Amino acid sequence: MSTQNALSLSGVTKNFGKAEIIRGVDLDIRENERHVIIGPNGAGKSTLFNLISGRMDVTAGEIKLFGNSISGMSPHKVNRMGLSRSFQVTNLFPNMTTLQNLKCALLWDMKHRYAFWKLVNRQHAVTEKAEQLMEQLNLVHRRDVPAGLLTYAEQRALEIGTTIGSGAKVLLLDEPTAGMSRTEADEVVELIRQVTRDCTLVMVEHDLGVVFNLADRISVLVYGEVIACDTPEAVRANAAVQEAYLGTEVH
Amino acid sequence: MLATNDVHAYYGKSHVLRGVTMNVQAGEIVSLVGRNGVGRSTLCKSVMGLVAPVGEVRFKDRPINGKQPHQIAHLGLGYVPEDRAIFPGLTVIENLELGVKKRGKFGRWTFEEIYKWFPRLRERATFPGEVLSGGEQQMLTMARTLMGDPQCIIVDEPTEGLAPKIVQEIADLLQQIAKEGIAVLLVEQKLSIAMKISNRVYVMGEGKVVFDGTPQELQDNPEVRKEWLEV
Amino acid sequence: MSTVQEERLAAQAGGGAQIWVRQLWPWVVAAILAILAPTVFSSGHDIHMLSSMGIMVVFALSYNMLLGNTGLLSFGHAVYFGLGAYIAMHALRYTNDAVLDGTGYGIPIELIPLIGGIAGLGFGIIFGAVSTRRAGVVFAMISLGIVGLVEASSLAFTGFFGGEAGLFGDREDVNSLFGIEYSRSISVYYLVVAWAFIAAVAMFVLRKTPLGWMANAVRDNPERAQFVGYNTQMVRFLQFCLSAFFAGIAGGLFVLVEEIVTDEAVGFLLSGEVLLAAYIGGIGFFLGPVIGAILVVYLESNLSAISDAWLLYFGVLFIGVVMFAPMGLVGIAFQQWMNFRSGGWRGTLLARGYCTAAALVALLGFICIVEMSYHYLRSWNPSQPMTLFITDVNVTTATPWLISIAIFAAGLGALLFHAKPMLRRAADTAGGQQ
Amino acid sequence: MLETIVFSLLNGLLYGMLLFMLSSGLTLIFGMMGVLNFAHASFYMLGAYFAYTMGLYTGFWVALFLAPILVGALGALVERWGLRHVHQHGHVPELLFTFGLAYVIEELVRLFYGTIPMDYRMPDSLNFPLFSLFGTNYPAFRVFVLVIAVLMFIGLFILLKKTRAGLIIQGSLSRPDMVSALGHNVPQVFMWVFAFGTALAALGGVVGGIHFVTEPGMAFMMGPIVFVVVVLGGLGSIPGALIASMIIGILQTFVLSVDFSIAHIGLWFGYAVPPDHFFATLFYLDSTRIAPVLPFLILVLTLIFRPRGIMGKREA
Repeated sequence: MSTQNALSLSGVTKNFGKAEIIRGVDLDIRENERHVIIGPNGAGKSTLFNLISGRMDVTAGEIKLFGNSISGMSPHKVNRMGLSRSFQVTNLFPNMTTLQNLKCALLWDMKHRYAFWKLVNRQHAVTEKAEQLMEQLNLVHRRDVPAGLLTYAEQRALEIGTTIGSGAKVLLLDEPTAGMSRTEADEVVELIRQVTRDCTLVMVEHDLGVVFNLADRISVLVYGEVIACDTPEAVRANAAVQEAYLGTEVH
Repeated sequence: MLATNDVHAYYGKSHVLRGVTMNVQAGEIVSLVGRNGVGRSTLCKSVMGLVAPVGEVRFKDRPINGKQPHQIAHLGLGYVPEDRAIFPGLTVIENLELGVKKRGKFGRWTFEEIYKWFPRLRERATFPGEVLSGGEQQMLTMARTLMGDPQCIIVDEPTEGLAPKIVQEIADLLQQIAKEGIAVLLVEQKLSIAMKISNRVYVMGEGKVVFDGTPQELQDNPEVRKEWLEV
Repeated sequence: MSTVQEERLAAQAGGGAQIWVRQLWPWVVAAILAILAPTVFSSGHDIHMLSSMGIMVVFALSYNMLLGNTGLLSFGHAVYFGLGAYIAMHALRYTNDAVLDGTGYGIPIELIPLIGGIAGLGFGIIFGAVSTRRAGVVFAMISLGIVGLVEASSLAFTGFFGGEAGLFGDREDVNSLFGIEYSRSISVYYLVVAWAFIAAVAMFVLRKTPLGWMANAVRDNPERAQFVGYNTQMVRFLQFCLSAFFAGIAGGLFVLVEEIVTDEAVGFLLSGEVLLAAYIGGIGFFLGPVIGAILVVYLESNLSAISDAWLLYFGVLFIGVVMFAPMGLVGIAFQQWMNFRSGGWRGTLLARGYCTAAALVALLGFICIVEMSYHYLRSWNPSQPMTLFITDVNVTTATPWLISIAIFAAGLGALLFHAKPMLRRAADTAGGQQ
Repeated sequence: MLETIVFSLLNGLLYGMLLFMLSSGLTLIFGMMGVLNFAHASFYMLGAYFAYTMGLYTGFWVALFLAPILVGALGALVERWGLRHVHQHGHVPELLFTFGLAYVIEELVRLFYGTIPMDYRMPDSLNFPLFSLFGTNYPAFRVFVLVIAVLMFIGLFILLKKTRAGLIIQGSLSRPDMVSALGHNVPQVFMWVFAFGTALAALGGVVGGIHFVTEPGMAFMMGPIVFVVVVLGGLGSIPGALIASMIIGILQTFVLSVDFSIAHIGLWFGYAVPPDHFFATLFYLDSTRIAPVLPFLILVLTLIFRPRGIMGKREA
């Protein structure tokens, strides 16, 4: 595993009016690692994702992707630099079919861009790759169903598919198992494990079972600050984490 | 006091609630716990009429599904939403005033009484809502709902993103409110708080209630905790 | 929505040749209809109407590239039509002068619409750059501002716009690529048809390109579109420019058909008209704006001769579509067709017929009331009998009013309180049996 | 010169006040319901026509009160049976609905009154010169219009800031869902605001119909300019609408009354633009011809550079 930093945050701060949501986060995420951010609700995990992916502007601090600053960049530019994200609330093109959703995710990366002189359906490479993805996601039988009509778990899988489809080297997944039972969640985790074999994964997760199972390293975000960042075993043993996060759970 | 029977709800095309049955009695705190995205907030909104529910919702033994939110509020149901929803441009007094349902018609909660319970709000009375801190905004939202003299309040994640000290204050407040004979339906992420102050707990999963019982019973049931809650 | 359907149909069809047949037959039918239309509608007035329809079809389709495909509501699309028309008119006049002086060849008449298109594209780039930075209501208001700006300027800059009288040109003193004489309106009609086909096919194909897909994506979920790498502003801007190009082509055709262009061509009214046409037809379907455009031009040129109240009917029709059928006329037809195919009509045929009949009765009553009102309030001598459908009535007496109101009330009452509940019950029982 | 300036200022103030009467109602409706009501100026027109018709029977003073009430009631009906129904489909159909409504109202006015202007005049009791400036009389009616507009502004301000109804309206501007969860009937509040807004427009019409001309094109004349005012002032902001009305009113009056072109600037520096210059038409363009362009230019520039307007809190 290389030790180059895929993503590095230094002194990242975000205020909403007077409220400080992110209070100076420093975080280095190595290339090809699976990094999970945990923390209680309202700790600012989703906000942190919004800052990294360019959906919101940072108040202070800097975010670097493979050494290049991306703070203040618009989402599509961040995406083109190799970072892609999923959303906590399913965020697809509801009127398009599964296949069409995946094709949309592939178009930019496969250099079709704003072309208006060629037909999408003639780009067999795109279709092929979308079919492959669909197989990986286990959605082949739902090929021509509009995304809005898929079941919740299928939508979540498609959401992950669109995220990896854009050829990103760094993936941000925001609670991919939210609202699922353990069995469903396990399937999704297996899917994530498969599709993130050669890229960097940053994930927000609530389900600690999933977290300890999947993560190379874990960061604990509490009240807008990273209070610990270490291997699962070390985090489990960390007294401050026990106190601030795990300590609030039932023993 | 408040009861739902096989309630379903949809957001657009996705089926969020898949048959929820639960009830809350006067003077007790009942917590809804479960992972993110299982539909706890949607349940609150369905009860309040902000999302159209399918199934039966009863309040004080009268069906209220299909009624408008303001009609439900007038029956004595109060709602403290997750995002707090204070009116940013209005002052604290004006925010509280909007909690009163009819001009000058106060019930158990007058301005004086509210200030006694929430001394911080007295200090901030003429400040616009948007400059309050997160904890103060949460207090204001709860106070504003109390101004409407509800017999039952639905509190959605009141401690989200707040410092531990304020979380404790809010937990104490909820207990005091319940002592006043008000039914409290609490959505809470922090299991320890929910376990400490609730009389009963519902665990939700996949849009349904998958466990109901006292905090002690949940404590003694590791399978449910493992399958539907964290750790 | 329709893209999904088309995809699915294509998927069902299977083999390559079959797909082509399935995709091509509507175009062939349309071409045959367009070519044969002048044999049925052969008067000068009719041919002019058919030409106007062709122009409006192109214009409405170009409008729907914005509203239907990209979700941009514009109140000023006539700007690109009109400015295209003015530039095309200047090109026509230049050609007229060149031919009359014998100094040159000028621009072949067949290519003048293209000049209009390029002009539309140019102005699309200019105005699109400022307006497509935003979507939604802000975009709508900017489009409103731009059309106001251009319409007001058209009266200020008389040199270019020709003031209130407008600009004239003629299609006699021109050259043709194919040596065709365009002084006859029938030849111009076929030129319009040819251009309309080229433009329509181009716009249809555009929907299936990466840009067309992403336009839909940006309409449905701009945020997700950004997170798959697309600049939403750029997508909107490109769609806008292309749409302005086709609007300009329509403007160029307009110049050839009318041989005059005035400030109305860049104004609010025409902008509103194309919006009405596209929306009434149905913005979710490629065919929608085509049907809408044909309907609007037909009503405009024929209903206006029959009834003074045609604009009122038009407005009421529009409000009706907005309130009760947001998917437009083609949308309703498509919905019913799908319903019919999936067997949804079984057992409800009678109730459906009843609903339609009740609605028609109400419509009849409504028309009677409106027509009598117009006669009563607008004619010099209201007591003079007026012809209402088949009978002559005197609107200064109470009887025809009472009868009309009774027809209207009976139709509406039957529809709302009897036919619709009946249809719902019938649908429920039919659905229950399945 | 001073005379021109003073009179332009007075007339601009008057025009601005009339604009304010129209735009205050629209900005309330827009700010609260997010509806860009295309038919707003049509209600202004209805105010003028209703007042004219009633005035024939009751005299001007009664019509001054009755016409706005009647139009307001009509507005309530439109909201209750039209807009509310369309609301669930989203903003675009709402916009289209009011667009169609404007169409239909204009046609109905043509149907009932014809296309020629009405003989709608000021009452005799206001038809006298109030004072004279530079030897020119200033009519009492214009001052009366100013007074009405000022009273309206004060009334609106008190209503919004000092009453409970105003509190509910302000709350609904930001969080209608929460206002309803607190027990206030928000759909009904919307209806009242819509009715109230249209009544204000009608009041503008009652006096505007006299000041300008009462004819079926009057709504179309005013419609776009009202949008300009609302956008420039900032959505939902009454003080913003007032300031924007004044700016537009005075600016347009000035441009109309001053004979000026860009070529004049050159003359100040001793340079005369040659008439055969490529941009000569632009340089010699009379300011009176620019006047109609101005509001739209302001609209576009505002939306591009400051979509919040002067006083608005949020973007359109």
